[in-house]
Amino acid sequence: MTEIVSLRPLLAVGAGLAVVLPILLSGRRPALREGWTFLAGAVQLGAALSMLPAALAGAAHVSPALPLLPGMPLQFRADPLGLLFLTLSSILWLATSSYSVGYLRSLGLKHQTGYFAAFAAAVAAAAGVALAANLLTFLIAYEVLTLATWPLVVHKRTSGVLGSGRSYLAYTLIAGQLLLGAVVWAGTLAPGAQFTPGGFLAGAASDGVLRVLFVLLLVGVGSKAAVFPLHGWLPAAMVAPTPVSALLHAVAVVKAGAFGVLRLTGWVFGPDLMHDLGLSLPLALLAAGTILMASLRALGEDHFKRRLAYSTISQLSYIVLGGAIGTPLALAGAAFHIVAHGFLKITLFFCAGSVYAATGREHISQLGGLGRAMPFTFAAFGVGALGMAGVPLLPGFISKWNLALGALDDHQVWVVAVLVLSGLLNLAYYLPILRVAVFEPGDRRDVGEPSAWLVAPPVFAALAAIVLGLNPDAGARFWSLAESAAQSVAAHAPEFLTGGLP
Amino acid sequence: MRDVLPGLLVALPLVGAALVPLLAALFRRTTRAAALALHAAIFAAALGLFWSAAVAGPIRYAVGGWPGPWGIELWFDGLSTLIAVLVAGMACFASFAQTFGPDPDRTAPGSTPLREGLLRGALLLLVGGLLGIVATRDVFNLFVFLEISSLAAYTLVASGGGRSTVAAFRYLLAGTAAGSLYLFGVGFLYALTGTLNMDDLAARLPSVEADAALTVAVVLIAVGLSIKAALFPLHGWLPDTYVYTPTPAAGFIAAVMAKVSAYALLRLLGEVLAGTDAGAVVLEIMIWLGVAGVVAGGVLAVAQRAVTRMLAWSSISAMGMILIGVGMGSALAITGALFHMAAHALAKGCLFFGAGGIRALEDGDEVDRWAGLGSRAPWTLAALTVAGLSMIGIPPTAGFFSKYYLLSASITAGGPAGIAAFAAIILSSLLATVYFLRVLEAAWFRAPAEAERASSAAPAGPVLPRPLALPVVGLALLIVLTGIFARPFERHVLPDWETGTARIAAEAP
Amino acid sequence: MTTYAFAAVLFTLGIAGMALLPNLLRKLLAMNVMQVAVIVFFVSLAFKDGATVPILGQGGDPQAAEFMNPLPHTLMLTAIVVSVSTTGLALGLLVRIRSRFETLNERQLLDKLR
Amino acid sequence: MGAPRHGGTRMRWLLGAAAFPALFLGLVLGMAELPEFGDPGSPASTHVSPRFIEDAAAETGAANMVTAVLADYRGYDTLGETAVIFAAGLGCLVILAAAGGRPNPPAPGMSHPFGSVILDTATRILVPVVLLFAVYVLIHGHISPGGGFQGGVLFGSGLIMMRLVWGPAHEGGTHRPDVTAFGPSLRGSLILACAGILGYAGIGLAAMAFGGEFLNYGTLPLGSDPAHVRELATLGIEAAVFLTVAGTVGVLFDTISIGMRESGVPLGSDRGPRE
Repeated sequence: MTEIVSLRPLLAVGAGLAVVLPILLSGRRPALREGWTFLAGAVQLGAALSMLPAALAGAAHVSPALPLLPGMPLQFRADPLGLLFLTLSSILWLATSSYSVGYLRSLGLKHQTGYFAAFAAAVAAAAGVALAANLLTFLIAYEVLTLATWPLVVHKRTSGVLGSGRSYLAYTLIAGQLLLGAVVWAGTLAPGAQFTPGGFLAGAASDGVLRVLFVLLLVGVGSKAAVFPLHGWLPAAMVAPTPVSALLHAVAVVKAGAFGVLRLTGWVFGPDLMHDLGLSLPLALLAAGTILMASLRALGEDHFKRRLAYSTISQLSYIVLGGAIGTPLALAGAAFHIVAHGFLKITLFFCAGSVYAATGREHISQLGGLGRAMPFTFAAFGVGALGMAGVPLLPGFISKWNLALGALDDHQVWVVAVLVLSGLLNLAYYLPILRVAVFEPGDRRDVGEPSAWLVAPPVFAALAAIVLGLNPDAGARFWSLAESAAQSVAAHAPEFLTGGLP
Repeated sequence: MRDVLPGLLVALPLVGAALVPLLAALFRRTTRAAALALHAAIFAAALGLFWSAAVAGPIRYAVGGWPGPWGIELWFDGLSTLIAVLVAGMACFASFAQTFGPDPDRTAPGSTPLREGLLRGALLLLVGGLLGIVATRDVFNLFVFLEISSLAAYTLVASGGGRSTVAAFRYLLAGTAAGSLYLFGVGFLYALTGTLNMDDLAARLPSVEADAALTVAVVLIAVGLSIKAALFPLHGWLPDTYVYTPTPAAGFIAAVMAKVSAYALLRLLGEVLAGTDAGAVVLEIMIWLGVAGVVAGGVLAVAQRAVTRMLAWSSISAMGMILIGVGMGSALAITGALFHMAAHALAKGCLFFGAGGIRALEDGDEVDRWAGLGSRAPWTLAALTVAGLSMIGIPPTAGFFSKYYLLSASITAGGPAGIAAFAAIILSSLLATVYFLRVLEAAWFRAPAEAERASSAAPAGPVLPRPLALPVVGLALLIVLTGIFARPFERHVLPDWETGTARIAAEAP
Repeated sequence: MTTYAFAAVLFTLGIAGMALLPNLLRKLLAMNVMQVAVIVFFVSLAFKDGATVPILGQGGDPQAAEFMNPLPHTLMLTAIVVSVSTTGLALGLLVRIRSRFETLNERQLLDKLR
Repeated sequence: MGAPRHGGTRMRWLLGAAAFPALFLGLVLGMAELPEFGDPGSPASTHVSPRFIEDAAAETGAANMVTAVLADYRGYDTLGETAVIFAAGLGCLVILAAAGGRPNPPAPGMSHPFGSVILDTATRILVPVVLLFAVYVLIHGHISPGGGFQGGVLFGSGLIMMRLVWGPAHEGGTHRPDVTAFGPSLRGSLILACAGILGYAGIGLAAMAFGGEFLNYGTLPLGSDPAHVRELATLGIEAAVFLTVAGTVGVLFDTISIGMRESGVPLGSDRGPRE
């Protein structure tokens, strides 16, 4: 892969960081303050799109390396997978920001300045995770992401909320320290620890050492991805304001964890080494278990946002599953699922937030009648729900289809069964929400659509999802990115191209 | 410049230590400007030496014109000048903070120009003692300057009155025992080799055949300096001393004092005595004691309710980490140890200035007193947050990088000691997470209790007076800059160290 | 050897006293004993059979064997001064502690500090 | 204060019973391998020290080799040593005396009645002799045992003698007309001590100004014979040490006596002749 040294990756990562201070300083002028956010989002998106053609042509924009540690610089590289995540997060950041404006104002929440500043820092950190060229840079961005989201999670500042924040930090920071240890270890075994398609650790140490290292790294990134049994913090973190939950799930934290798992399996160890070490199957089983377990938990959950949270746990394990299988199609499906889940889940959260902002209701059983009072919101919700379940013509179908094909390439028939079963479970816990909202009677006096700030984002996200479902390569060319990321990994493992494994 | 700066670096603090009290006694006016100018000059000299040693190689300086081993030599390589810059730089902040009035213990005598001058003189003396230790190439001269720094430190500790005098006395007993043990060890070395010069010692020690005597010498020196460096389990003096010392001095003492002793340990055990069998064994033991200190310090820090006492225990943990690096002795480990000295000095200085000031102004030291400070003084608290994150080891603060080096060194070293060190460092980060985030959470996200708010004299506005706020914010900036831009510094510190040890290894038969 | 051992006895007694005696003033005195031990040790290193004090008489060409080793004496002059200074400061501290807490007994002191 | 350490007393004795014999044994075992006491062939006697014995007079002009090493070869140590003394004085001032910070009363001279006739007379006779002897010890340090430290301590003890008999110059920062004093006030003592350090370091810095290393007296423009120049400079730094030591002894005595008076702790057997 040819490398183009340029400042664009730095621009993409730095845009969010650069506006943190201006946001803090313009706290008394909300319009200016939000202006900074949109400016940074636009800059980030522009930088991401400007790097697209090169990435699809097999080249990559690389930032100048800042030497931090011997052989391990701070460096950003815009490879296809990173660009996929970066583009997604900047689009969704813009959507979330406009939604946040409406949400915070309509609920009159306090600490709005700190909220927007932390939001910008969190998205910048997510961009850093996306473009990290090596494990050290990844780790740095990862830790910054943890800390930047903490104020967002505990935004309400009550003691219960602070307790949830503590549990969030306990999971993510402890995992971060394990990740630190693992990164040091990997850096000692393979100097530089630079993400390489197909992995860089093969032959660097004995099998036993590599297995231990894999477990450490997996715990490090998996806790953010909420892989069972490290998922405990995610439902607890639902105490955050809804736009924050949307950010955590669709853009930044959980998604960064899932992205990290993909990086780990495809770019640190590589499918080859994973198979040789016998790690693929256990990881796939773990992911499948998480998918089913979380779906079952979602069925029994009446709290609207917590049901969405369990859904996220379940959906993100598709990505882990794809990384574990490691065939090109599975990887492409997993990478595309980052995008698909991003658009769909943010739609769902926006809808949940709009309901709360308009009515103050948080539980599914209270939704009766709202479907007719808030037609746009619930139409968008319907799109998201069906997409999650993998209904064709929506993006969730594309990722799951490719995952299934990839699994069959690897002769893992059981995966298809898991996918089908989970799709059914998805329908089982999403459709009742629609049923309650549309068909059950309820008190809908004085209830209507909230302000346009709150309606436009979910509708936009739902429309985008439909477009992506019809043409996954539309706009930001997400499918091409996912495919070329998967091909780059596969290019280093030739036997997978044919799909044949012993 | 290379002919003048070494002399100035050691002479200026002593001149200042006499000049500032003299001015105060003669004119009975504040001596702030004079003291600040002196500290700035010392810092400039240290920086100049650092730069000069980096560009043109280490400097050997024969005080009085008498070359070693007859006279006393000073030695400025990347290592010693780095520590000198650290000490002199922290002293600038401490001198600025000395303008801060209230002592933590209300029984302390009030401030007058004369008393202020005396305290500023004591700080200059402390700096002079520490710089003398850093610069010297003579084992007895090291003892003399160790005692200067100790006496000046006892003075600063006791200046809080009340409880601080008891803490100072206990510190004095421990410090004097440490000095005497060290001096006894020097006596053994002198009896065996007839020399006090470090280079000469390193050259003559390999031909010494008295193993038992040499072992006694190494152990005495190691134990003596380990007491000063607060190596577990010889740390008993540290918590009370750090807690009861008045804030400006505490920021300085907690930041650099134990570290200079760790530097002396590194010089003597890692370089001069490295060729002896006993030295190797002692270094190995030091790793294990460091591991124990890292864990014990962290656990006890979690158990504290008062913020400054928590910081004191976390210092014991940090010193354990530094001594792990000293004990391992590889290039990576030494880098980690040096880096951690710098990172921890900056962070601990920042935190003690901040926590001490808050303790004095809020009239209490418990974590609860910090509730709501974040909205009252966001900038100060942001700075303290950076320092806390550096203590935990969150990138991109300096503390992350030092931990990275030490972890890397542990992995490379391997063996039971390496694995134990690796695990202990990770564990200490987790413990630090627990005890620092507790404070940060209170400061940022908890509202003060209503009763507190009613009694609080200043509900809005800065929490810290400017003499403390400026060092706190300045140090926080330095923590981040050090983390990101330390590679160039490390690049010339290490080669000096490696050629130094290689030279000594080559001279051994 | 006997003189060396004498230093060892003094040093052990001194450091034991510092650790075990209950009264801070006694601890201080024990500390002095410990410091004297080191001084005794160094000065005994300077001794040379058949040599005299290291002060040059009238003229002549001094030979190393004729005079005691002056270096340890010099060092110990410094050590004595250090010891005196430390003791002076410690006494000052004790006066202060005594006036504030009205006791120098370590146990009672710790009780009051609690 | 932290956790109480009471329960540990017995434990401490037990630990001590094990640790201190071990320390003693270790020391003795190590000492057994040292060169024999008085061995003229020991490293200490043959390696570095011969130069101090054989060349000191020619190189530094001092017949007293201890003085040569102290003030010249290892003059930097001695500067540090002077700083240690100064630090003790500074410490006692901070801890005990600088509370009031009010100006000390001017010494009223010898116009008031003294403690008793015998004491008064003895002191009147002794003090001048002691002070004079102090100066002699200072100046003669080159060729006989003596020097700045010894002279300074003698001078300081002369001052203490006067304080003991004629009362302190200073009581808790307040002027008491019924108490008489002679000699420098506390502030004067401090100024003396500071001046000594400045003088010492000043000579060292002057050497640097003339192109030598710090404390390299040989470069001072005091004559053509380097040994003689060094001898003169050595006298200068001995005088500086003398000032610091005398001043600090005064500071230590005054501050500790102030502290004792304030605290009500008996100063010796009684509280002085005037009370």
